[in-house]
Amino acid sequence: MNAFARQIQERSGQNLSRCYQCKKCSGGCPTARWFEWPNHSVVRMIQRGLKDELLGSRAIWMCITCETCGARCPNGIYLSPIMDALRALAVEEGRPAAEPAVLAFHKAFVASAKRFGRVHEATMLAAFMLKSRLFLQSGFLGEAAGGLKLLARGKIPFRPSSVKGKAQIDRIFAESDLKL
Amino acid sequence: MKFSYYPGCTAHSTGWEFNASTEGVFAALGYDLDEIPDWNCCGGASAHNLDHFVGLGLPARNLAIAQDAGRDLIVPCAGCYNNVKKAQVVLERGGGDADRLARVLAFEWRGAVDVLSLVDWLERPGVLDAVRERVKRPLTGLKVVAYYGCQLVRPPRVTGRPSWENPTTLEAACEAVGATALDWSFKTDCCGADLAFGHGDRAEVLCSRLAGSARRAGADAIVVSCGLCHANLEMRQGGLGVPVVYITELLGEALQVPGRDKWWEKHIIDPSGLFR
Amino acid sequence: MAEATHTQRVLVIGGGIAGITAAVDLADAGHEVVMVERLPSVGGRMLQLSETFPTLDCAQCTLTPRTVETGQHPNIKLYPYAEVVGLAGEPGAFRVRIRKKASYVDWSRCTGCGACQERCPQKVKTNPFERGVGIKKAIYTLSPQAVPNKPVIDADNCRYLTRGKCRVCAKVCPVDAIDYEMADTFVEEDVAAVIAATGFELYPMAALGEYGYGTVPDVIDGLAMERMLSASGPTAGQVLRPSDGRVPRSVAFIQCVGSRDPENHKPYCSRICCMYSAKHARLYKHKVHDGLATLFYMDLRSTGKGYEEFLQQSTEEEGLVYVRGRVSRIFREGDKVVLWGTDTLSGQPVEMAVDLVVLATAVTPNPEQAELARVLGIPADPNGFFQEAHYKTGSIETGRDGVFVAGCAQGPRDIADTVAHASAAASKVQVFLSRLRREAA
Amino acid sequence: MNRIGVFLCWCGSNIAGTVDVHRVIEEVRKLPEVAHAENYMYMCSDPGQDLVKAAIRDKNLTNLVVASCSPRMHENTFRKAAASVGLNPYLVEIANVREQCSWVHQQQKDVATRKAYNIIKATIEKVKRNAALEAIRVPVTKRALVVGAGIAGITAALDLADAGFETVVVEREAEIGGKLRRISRTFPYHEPADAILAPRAEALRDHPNVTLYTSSEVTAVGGYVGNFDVEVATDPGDGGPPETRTEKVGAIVVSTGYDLYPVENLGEYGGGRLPDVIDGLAFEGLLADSFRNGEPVRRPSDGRPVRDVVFIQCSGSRDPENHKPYCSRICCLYTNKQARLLRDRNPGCRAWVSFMDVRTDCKNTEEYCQQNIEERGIVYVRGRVSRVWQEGDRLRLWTADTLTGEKIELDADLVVLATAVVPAAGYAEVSSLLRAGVDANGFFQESHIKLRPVESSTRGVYLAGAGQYPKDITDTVAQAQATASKIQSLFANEELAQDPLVCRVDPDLCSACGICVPICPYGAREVDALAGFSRVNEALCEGCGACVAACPNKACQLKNDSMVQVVGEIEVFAAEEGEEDYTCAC
Repeated sequence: MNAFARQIQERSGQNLSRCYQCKKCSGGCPTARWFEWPNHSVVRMIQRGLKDELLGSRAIWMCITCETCGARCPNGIYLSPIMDALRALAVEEGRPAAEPAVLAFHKAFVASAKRFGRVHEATMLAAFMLKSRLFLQSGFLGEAAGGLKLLARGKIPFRPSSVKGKAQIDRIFAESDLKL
Repeated sequence: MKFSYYPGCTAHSTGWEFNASTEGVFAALGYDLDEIPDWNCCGGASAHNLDHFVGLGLPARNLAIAQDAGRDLIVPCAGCYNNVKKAQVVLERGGGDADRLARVLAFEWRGAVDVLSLVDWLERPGVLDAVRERVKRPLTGLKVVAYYGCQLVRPPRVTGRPSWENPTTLEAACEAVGATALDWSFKTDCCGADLAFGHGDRAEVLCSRLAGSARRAGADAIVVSCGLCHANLEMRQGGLGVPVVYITELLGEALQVPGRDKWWEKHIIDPSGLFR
Repeated sequence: MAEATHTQRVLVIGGGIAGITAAVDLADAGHEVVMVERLPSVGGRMLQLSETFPTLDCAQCTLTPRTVETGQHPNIKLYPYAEVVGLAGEPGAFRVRIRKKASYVDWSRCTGCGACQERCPQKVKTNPFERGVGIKKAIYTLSPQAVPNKPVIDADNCRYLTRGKCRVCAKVCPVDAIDYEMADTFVEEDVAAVIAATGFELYPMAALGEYGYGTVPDVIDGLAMERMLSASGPTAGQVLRPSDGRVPRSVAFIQCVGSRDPENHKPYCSRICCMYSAKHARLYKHKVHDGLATLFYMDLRSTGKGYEEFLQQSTEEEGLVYVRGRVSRIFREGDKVVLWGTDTLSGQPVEMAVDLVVLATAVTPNPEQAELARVLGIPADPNGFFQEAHYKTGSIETGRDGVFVAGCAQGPRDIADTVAHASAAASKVQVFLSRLRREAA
Repeated sequence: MNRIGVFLCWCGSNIAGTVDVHRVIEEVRKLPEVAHAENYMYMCSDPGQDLVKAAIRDKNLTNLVVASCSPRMHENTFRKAAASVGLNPYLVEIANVREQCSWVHQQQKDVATRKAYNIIKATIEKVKRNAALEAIRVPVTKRALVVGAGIAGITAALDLADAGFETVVVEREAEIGGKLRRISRTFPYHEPADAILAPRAEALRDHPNVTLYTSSEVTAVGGYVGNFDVEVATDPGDGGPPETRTEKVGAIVVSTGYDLYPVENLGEYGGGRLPDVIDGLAFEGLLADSFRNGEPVRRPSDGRPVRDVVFIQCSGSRDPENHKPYCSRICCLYTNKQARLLRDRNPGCRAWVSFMDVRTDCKNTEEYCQQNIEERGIVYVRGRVSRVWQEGDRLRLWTADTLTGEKIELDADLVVLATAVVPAAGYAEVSSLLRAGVDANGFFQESHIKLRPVESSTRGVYLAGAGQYPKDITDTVAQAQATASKIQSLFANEELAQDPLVCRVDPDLCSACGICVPICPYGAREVDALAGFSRVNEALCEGCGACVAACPNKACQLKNDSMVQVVGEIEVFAAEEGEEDYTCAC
C-alpha cells in the first residue's frame, strides 16, 4: 500500500482494501454527477496513490456527507470519513480548492463558530459572500433573494450571541492546526 | 419527565419556528425541556470537512455539559443531532480520539446520558400514546409525506437505526394526530442542503425531485425534522409550492399549542391553509 | 452372466483423489476393486500440490492417509504404472486388458531403499511430475511417501537404456532388482463395472503466442507453482525463479489463460483457477513478506464454501492486488518479465515489469483421454471431457451401462466436488451391481 | 518390563528441518524401558511402516511411540501396521512433534529439539500404562433415514433403495420435491424441472424399499451410528394431534435444503413494499405461469406483460457488512437462464442484469451465458444497484454504468432480486437433534472441507444438498449419491467396530450422584439405580472426558487416558521444561 493510501486509511479509519469495486456507492450517490470520477473510482485512485488528482478535485468538495454510500456498502467502507480526510489534507497543504465557494463557506462557518462559539448567520454569510466573491457570479441574485426572504421574515437576527466558555472553544481549535 | 435540550444555532434564526414548536409540543405533552447552559455550535456541516478534531471537539463540549445536567439530550435539528451523536459514539468506543477529547475538554465521559433526535424521542414508550390522548383537533384529511433526509438515519452505525432505508416513526406520529401519511420513495434521499451555499442550482436539482415526487404521491405537505432540510426544501423546490412543515408544527397544530400563527409567518411557503 | 465372483469386481481407472475415493468406498462396501494408475504411484494431481484452499492445509498431509489406506486395503488390487488398453465383454461381465509398463525394476524384490535414485548420475529436467521447476533422476519415485514406494526407470533418459553405458543402479541395488531387459506385459481382469477417473492436464503454454509460447523461463503454469510451493517439492517450498534461482520480488498471476476464450482456446471456465491463484499469491506472500503479488482476472469466481471469505481476506489482510482485465502480452526484457494489460475498473493501461509470472492455464482432459473414451466405448464432449448421460441427474453415467465417470475427467471441479462426485460414482456402481444381482436371482 | 519402541519421523524437512532428529533419538535410546529407537524420512511411507513392523517383530516390542504429525493424520496408519504384525493397536501412541513442536518453533531449533524430546518422553510415560483394548462391536441396522425430500433427499433415497436397503423418507411439506417444484426450466438446456422431478418422485412413492412420511418432521433422535431411534411426527391434516412413530435406522441423510433470504431485508430495493420487486423463486413462478398459459410473463402488481426487467444479483450475498458474506453460488447461473427465458417469452422485452462477477463456472454454463449475452441481447451491467423505488406505475433504479462509471437511472416494470441462499428454516432444530454441527452461516458443517464433504460431525449422519452449502442441481445430485455410497459402505458390515477409547466407571467409587448425566453431550450416561452406580453406554460415548472432569469422586476415567497417565505426562514434561515455560502444555 502506498504512503498516501496508508495516510488516508489511518485518518479515516476505513479499510480501503476491502473494496471490491461493486459500484453500489456510485449508483446511489446524489452528487456524484458533479464529481470528476464517481465514488468507487475515488477509492481506486487512493489505492493507486493519485494524491494530486484527488486533493485538487471537485469530487472532494461535492461530497456532502449524506452517508448513503457507506450505509449501503457491502464491505462497510464509509466514504464520508475518507472524503473528510482528503478535504482536511487539502486544506492542511494549502491546496487551491476546485470548488472555492464551497471551501469559502465552510471556512466562514467555522470561523464564525470559532469567534462567537455559536454561528451567527448574518456575519457568517457576509464573510462568505466576500470570500467566495459569489456576488460576482450570475447565481448570486438568486442566493441573495433567498437570504432576503429569510431576513424579511425576521429569521436572521442582526446581533451575534456569544458563549461564555470561549476558553474551551479556543482549546479545541488550538489542538488542531486548522487555519481559517 | 425532563429532558435536556440542545436547540442549535438556527433556533433563534432560520429555525425559529422549529424551536418554538418543539418547546410548545413538549410542554403540551407534559415534558420539561431544559436548555443546557452555554451550549456551542456543533460544527454544522463544515467543521468535519476542515479538521477531524474540531469536528469532534465542538459537539463533544455540548455532551460534556449535558452529562453534567444528567438527563438525556434532545437535539431536534437533524444536522446537530448527527454531529453530537457521532461524538457520543466516538467517546463510547474509546481510543485515541476519545482520550484527546477528554484531555482537551478536561472531562470524563461516563456514558450516563443519551443523545436523542425527535425521531428517537417519538419512539420512546408512551410518547405517541400521550400525543393521541391529547389531540384537540385531529388533522383528518390532511395527506403528508414524511421526510427524514440523511442525518436522522445515517450512518446506521452512528444512529443505531435498524431500518434506515424505510423508517416509519414520523409517519406513525402523523397518523397519531389523524393525518394520512403516504408511502413514497424519497424519505431518506439527500436534499442537498449543503450545496445551497455556492451551488444553489445543484441543490435545486435534488430538492425539486423530492418535492415533485411528494406531489405525485398526492401529498399536501412534506413533514420534516431538520432546519436545514426545511429551508432548502422551501427555497429550492422549483416553484412547486408544496408546503414544508416541521413534525413539531404538525403535532402542535393538532394539540392546539398557542402561538401557532407566528410559526406560519416564518414560512416562505405558507402552510396555514393546510389547517383551515 | 459371468460367475458370481466376478460380478462384484469393479475397475477404477486413475489413482488420483477421485479414483482413490471411489475405490475405498467400494472396497469398504465389500467389493473387490482393480485400480489402474498410469504413474508409478497413486495420489494423482493432489500429490503435486502444496497446500489446499481455503484452509491452507498441507495437501500431502491430508492425502497420504488416503493413499496409505488404498495401498493397504485388502479389497483393492493395485496396478501402478499401467494403462487400460482394451475392454471386451458386456456390462456386468467385462474383460479388461491392462498394459503393465516396463518399470525395469523387479518390484517383488525392491525394498524401496532409495539407493538407486540417490546414486543415479542422470538428472532429468523434463519429468512431467516436476513441471520443469525441479529435477528427477532417470530412476525415480514420485515422492518419498509414494504408494507404492517403488522406483521406475525413465527409459528415454536412462544412460544405459539410451547409450548402453552406466548400470549404476544395478550395481548399487542391494537386492538385484534392476532388470534392464524388462518389457511391457499385459494382463486381463474380469470386472462387472468400470469407473473412469482419469483427471486432468493443464493447457500447454506452448499454445499461448502472446505469452511467449512457453519459452520465457520465468513464465510458469499453476502446477509448476504448486511444485515450487510444496514443502516436499524440488525447492523445499522456496519460491525461486527458474531462470536464475533468485527469489522473485514481484509476481504476477494471470487467470483465465486459455479459459473463457472460445475464439482462440477453450470456451469454458476452468472453475478452480480463481481460487488456486489467490492461494498461490498468498503462499508467495507468506514466503516473501515484502513481495508484490498482482493478480489479473476477468471475474472472480469463488463459489465454494468459505471461498468468498478466503478471497476477501486475501485482499483485506494479505495485501494481494487485483486488477480486472486480461493481459494482452507478456515478453522478456532484461531479467524482467513485462506485461501489458488494462485495468478495466479505471480504464487505464497497465504496464508492469515483474520477476515471475504464473499462468492459470485452462484445465483440459489428459491427452490420453480420447483414446480411453474409444476403448471404453463412451462419448466425449466437444472439449474432450467425458460426456455425462444427463446434465442434472446423470453426471456419473455415460450412456453405456456399467461404465461410469468421476472427477475432472467429466469436467473441471475442485477437490471437495471431486470427492463427492467419486463417492457418487461408487454409489451408482453399487446400484448397478445390485441390479445385476437381482436380475441374476 | 515394557519393551518400548520409538519411531521419529522427519516428515521430510517439516520436522527434521527444525528438530535435530538424530540427537533426539540418541537421547531417547538412553531412557529406561526403551528397547528400540530410530528415525526415518517419512515414517508413514511404505518403507517407513516396514521399519516399524520389522522392529516390532525383531525386538519383541510391547508398546510404541510414533513421533510424527497430528494423530488425526496417521494414528490409524500406524495402529493398522502394528496390528498387522500382532501388536494390539491401542498400545501405539502418537507424539505430535510437528503441529505442536516443529511448526510452531521454526526459528528456534534448540527449543524445538528439546521440546520434541520431552514430548516423546511424556508420551512414553503414557504408553507404558496403556492397556490392550478391543474395538467395541455394535450391530448395524441396515435401514436409512432421509430428512427432507427435495431433489437431494429423493436422489439419496432412490440410490439406497435401489441398492436394496430399506429407506425412510421424512418430508415436512405435504408434497415431495422441495424447491425443484417451484422451478420452471433448468439451465443450460431448458429442461422443464418437472421432467426431472416427476419420474423420480413417482419412483420414490412406488418404491417397495421406501417408506415415505410427508407432512412430517423428525422430533427426537436417540442412539448412535448403526443404531439410531428416530421419532417422526406426522400431521394428520385434520387439525388433530400429530401421530408419532419411532423408526430404527442405522444411518441418516440430512437433506434439508435452502430458503431464499427475505426480500424484506433489502430496504434499499423496496423489498416487501413494492409488489413488483420479487425474488428469484417468485420469478420462476411467473415463468411457469407463462409456459403453462402460453402467454407472456406478467408482473404481479397489475398483470401487465413486462417489457423492462432488471435482475439484481448478489442481493444480500457477498455483503459481510449488512447481510451474508458468502457467494450463493447458483444466482449467476439461474439469473442468466431467467433473463434468457424472459427474452424468449416476451419478445422485444429488455433484460438487464446487474452483476459483480459473472460466476458461470459449472460445465457448459460459461458457453450458455456467453451465447445468451451475444445472441439474445441480455445486457450485463457490472455494478451493484444502489436503490429501487416506485415512480408512478413503474420502478426506477439507480446504478452505475459499467463503462463510464457514471450514475444512470433505469426504468423497469419488474425487478428480480437474486437473493442470498440461506439454510432452510428449522435447520437449527435438526442440527441439535442430530448433533450435526453448523457453520457461522447455519450451513451444516462437513467433517473435512476437502476429503469428507458429505460426512457430518456425527458418525452415521451424512449431508447432501444446499443445506450444506448452496449448490446447483448437478452438484446436489452428486452429493446425494455420495451419501448413499457412504451408507452402503457402512451397511456392508454386520457389525461396526467402534473406538474403545471411552469412559470407564469404577462402581466402588461412584456414588450415583448423577452429575455426569446432564454433562454428557452424547447422552451416554445413565444412573443405574438398582446397581447403585452410573453406567456408560460405550457405543454412544465419544471419550470426550466431560464426565471425568465433572465427577466429584474420580470414578470416571477414560480408557488409556487415565488420570494417572495424564498426570504422569504432565509431570515428566514439567520436570524437563520447567513449569513457567509450559504451564499450558497439557
